[in-house]
Amino acid sequence: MTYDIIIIGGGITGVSIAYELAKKKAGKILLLEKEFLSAGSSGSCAAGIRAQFGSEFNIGLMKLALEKFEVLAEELEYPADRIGLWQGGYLVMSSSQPEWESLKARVIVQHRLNVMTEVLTPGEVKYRFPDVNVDGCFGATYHSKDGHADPFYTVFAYGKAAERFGVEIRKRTEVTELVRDDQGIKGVRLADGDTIEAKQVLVATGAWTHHLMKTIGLDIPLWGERHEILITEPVERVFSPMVISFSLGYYIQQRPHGSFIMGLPPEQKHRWFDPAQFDISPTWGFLERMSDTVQRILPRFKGLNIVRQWAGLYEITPDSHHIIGPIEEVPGLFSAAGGSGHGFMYGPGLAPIMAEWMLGQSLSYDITRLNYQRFAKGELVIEPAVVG
Amino acid sequence: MKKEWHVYLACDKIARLLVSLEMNLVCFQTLERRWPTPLRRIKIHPILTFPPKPKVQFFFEGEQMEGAEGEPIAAALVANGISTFRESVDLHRPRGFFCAIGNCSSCLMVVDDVPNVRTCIVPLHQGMRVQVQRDKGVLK
Amino acid sequence: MKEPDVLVVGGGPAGMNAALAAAESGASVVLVDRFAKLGGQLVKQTHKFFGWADRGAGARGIELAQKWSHAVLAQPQVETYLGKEMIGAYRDGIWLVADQEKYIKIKPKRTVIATGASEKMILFENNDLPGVYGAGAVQTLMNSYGILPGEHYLIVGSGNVGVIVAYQLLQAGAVVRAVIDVLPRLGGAYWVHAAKIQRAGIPILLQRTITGVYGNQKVERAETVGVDDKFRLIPGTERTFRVDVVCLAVGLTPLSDLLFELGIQEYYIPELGGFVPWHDQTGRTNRKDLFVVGDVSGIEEATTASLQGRIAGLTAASDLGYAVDEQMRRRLIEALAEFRCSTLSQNVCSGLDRLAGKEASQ
Amino acid sequence: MIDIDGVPTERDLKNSAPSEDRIRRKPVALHECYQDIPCDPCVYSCPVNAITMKTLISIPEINHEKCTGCSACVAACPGIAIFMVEKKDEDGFVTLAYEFVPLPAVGELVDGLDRRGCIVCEASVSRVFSLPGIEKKTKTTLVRLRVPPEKVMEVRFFRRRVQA
Repeated sequence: MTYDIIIIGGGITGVSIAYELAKKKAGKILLLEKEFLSAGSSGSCAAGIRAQFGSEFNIGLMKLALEKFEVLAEELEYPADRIGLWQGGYLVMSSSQPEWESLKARVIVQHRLNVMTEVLTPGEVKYRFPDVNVDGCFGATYHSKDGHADPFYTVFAYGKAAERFGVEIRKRTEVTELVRDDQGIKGVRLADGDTIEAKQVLVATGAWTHHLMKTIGLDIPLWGERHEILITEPVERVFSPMVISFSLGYYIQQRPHGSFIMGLPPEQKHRWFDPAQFDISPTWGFLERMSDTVQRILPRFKGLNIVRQWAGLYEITPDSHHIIGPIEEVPGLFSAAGGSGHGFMYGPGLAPIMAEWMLGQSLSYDITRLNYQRFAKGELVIEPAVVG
Repeated sequence: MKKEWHVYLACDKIARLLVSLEMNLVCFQTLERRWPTPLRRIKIHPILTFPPKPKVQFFFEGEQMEGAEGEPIAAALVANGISTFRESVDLHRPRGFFCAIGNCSSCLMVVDDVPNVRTCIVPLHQGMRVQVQRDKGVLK
Repeated sequence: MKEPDVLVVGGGPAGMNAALAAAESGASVVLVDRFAKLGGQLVKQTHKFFGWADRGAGARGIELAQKWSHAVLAQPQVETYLGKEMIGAYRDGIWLVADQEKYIKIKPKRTVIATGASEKMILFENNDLPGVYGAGAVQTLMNSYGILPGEHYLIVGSGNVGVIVAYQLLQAGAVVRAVIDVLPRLGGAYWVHAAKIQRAGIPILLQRTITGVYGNQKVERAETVGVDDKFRLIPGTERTFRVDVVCLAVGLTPLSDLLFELGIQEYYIPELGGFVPWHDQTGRTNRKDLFVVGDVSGIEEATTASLQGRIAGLTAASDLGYAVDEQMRRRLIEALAEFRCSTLSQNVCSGLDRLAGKEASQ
Repeated sequence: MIDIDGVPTERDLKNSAPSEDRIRRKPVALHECYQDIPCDPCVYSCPVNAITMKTLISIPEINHEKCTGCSACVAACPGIAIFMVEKKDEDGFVTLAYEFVPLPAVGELVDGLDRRGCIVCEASVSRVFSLPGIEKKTKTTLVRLRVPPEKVMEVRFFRRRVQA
């Protein structure tokens, strides 16, 4: 059986692109997932959504994503309380004068693009968010439309909607290698040895992308890195923003469910290219560092009980941006991976554009600079506002 | 005396027979009442001894109650005949004592204004204010 | 950071004996239990134990708990952390114990997991209503705190736990309406235990299941119905019990959260209660420095748990180079095998055989 | 049926009951333990070695001729499955372990219960006692009931009539 398009990977990127393609009647589409939808990085992430980036390119793209999130439940015909979009804002804290200056500089860019971020002095932060400890804070920026959505249900909602539009989703089906010939991509080979042919193949496998591309001799500069998160018991909502610091790396937020979710970047950064190296077991060091951090930043919540901690993989690229679009060496092969910790928030924004790209239509937002070729040309896309 | 005994014996036999046929009978239940009426606190036990502990007063929903110092809060509530400890968050169904070992979160209550206290393992002390928890708990 | 030779998690019969055996061989031991008192579920066992007369059979569980906990507390080689919960096991060998506002870090050379089991739950209408209890909870209230949760009881499940709880309730002065079980014969209770409650007038109603409990804010009545050989409900056999407590004794499953965190190889063996860590006859898992003993290694009972504990404790000590009485260790292994020879242990044995076969196939 | 709900039937009892003649002569122990429980305290409790077991998991065998009726095994059995029976003139006696409180008074009239808890006769308490050593260790009290002689193989428990 031949498909028009095979999508590998059942995370936010894979399912959202599958949905957008099917909506555009792109033909017979098959989505392959080796475990279950959202089993990889999408299901492990903190699921924050923000437009407070530093580069025009990112701010514009995230504005699209935010707008998409706002109508997602309606569009996908999924219960809004499950997708759980919570726009409680992101409170970006500074911890040094230079950082504060650069945050303010970014706000100017954001305002130009109609992302109306507020600039708050420590006193204003204290007044607006009395629970936040502003010791050592030089000021903060706040954008009220940033927030959070449930990563599981968002992926499930896309999956359901995609199936309604005719996408075939096969779970527990592992792709072991890509199949190509001189003309271009031919299809994929599964763990059980079967080969499925397709005219186009999209690899949306996050940290596993490097490994899969390697099976046809491509060397994609994308690696996995362990990041850890913990979550507390739920309590009634008392705190709305995601408190975040780019320099110190922490992010802390109360989810709509009531639990607090928080994370810190790893102390030791590994570059894992091979899935055999992937280690997402949690560490006690994180628990200690995170408890210290939250007690310092939000002292009121120090009595909360921790329910669970876990780790997942960031999929990192040299410039912390997606590697997205056609792989020119292999006609018919596309990649959409490498969110570097932002895959979930970008997903709904990127998907329609990526679908246009795969179908040869004109792009409604120019994302061509995120193509794989940028590394060969040395045209990296630099973004200053990232965690970790 | 002798006659009464035979009537009684016959009654019991019929009742037992019917029970073994799995039929519910008032007669059977009257027989069972012959066991001692239990009190919530066990006074005498053939094997165990329960050394008396100092009594303490505490408040459940504002009502004064008595318990033993150091026993779990939930045990003291059960001894006072309280069965509802919290309401489930979504459907607001009553929840009570269930696992007794701090595993199941059925007994989370507000104790001295602190929500989500596992009352089945937290010891009771004099003057504690215990309240049914009806939400996820509010941090003070 | 604590760095003992052996860390024992759980202070029940298996854990206490593991700690004693290791300590008596010379190893330094840390024993952690989340309760303030040692003994685990033994403190609820007021019935006399079976076993060898020369190994303390005929003693009640509470007496064994006392004996062993005295020994553990008197043993200078054992440091006990009681009332402190083991909250995390990390793959780099660090264990975290929560102590009020801080964590205690423990980095042992060998670890013995004796966390026991948790109770299973079954589905029926309103099974979250106050008045539905796990059998263990009723035992805790009744035997540890001297409190009866109600007056009239229905017990679901005719395994040893169910019939023993029924007997204990009688001893405490409560009224037990019946013990029901969905199976066509006793659900694993020893005949003598079942005979004890029936001669006291508690019927054991077989092929009968609970369909729901009803009442205003708490259990006031329980509805049951007969089932046929294929577990289909038989209309017309409904029977109502006026009870205020429904006590569920429908089986136990190993409490293996910590093992799961460490990625220990587990297999689903229904005869042993569910997912069970793979282990050899000394309790060693696929992680060479980690042993499992007692119910967490497969649901059995206190006598085998205490033997398993002894064996693992000695093995852990001998791993670390302490002089261990090899003959005694062999005798303990033989005793364990002898105890399991009974047809009563058939299920457990076939489960253990399957578990042993699993590794071989790997 | 014993393998259904654990209550022995007459067929099971035949295997362990002493002869009528033996019961008439002097108190004698009988066990109602028909499962290969890994358990042997009864063997060690007997001062005259009348109870034997091949292995730990065998079913005990009581040599009724050797048995002196001392009732040590009744108190020792963890499963409360050993009883002492006796027939003397117009009276029958059953001695059993009783783990309930309050204890009955000597002379008290009680309901004699059979193996399923059905009342089979009126009984009276003839003795309430415990064996030194065993009592201290296990808190087991023995109660000797006077029952109609034809009921000694039926009565296995009793229920007090008067409640405080």
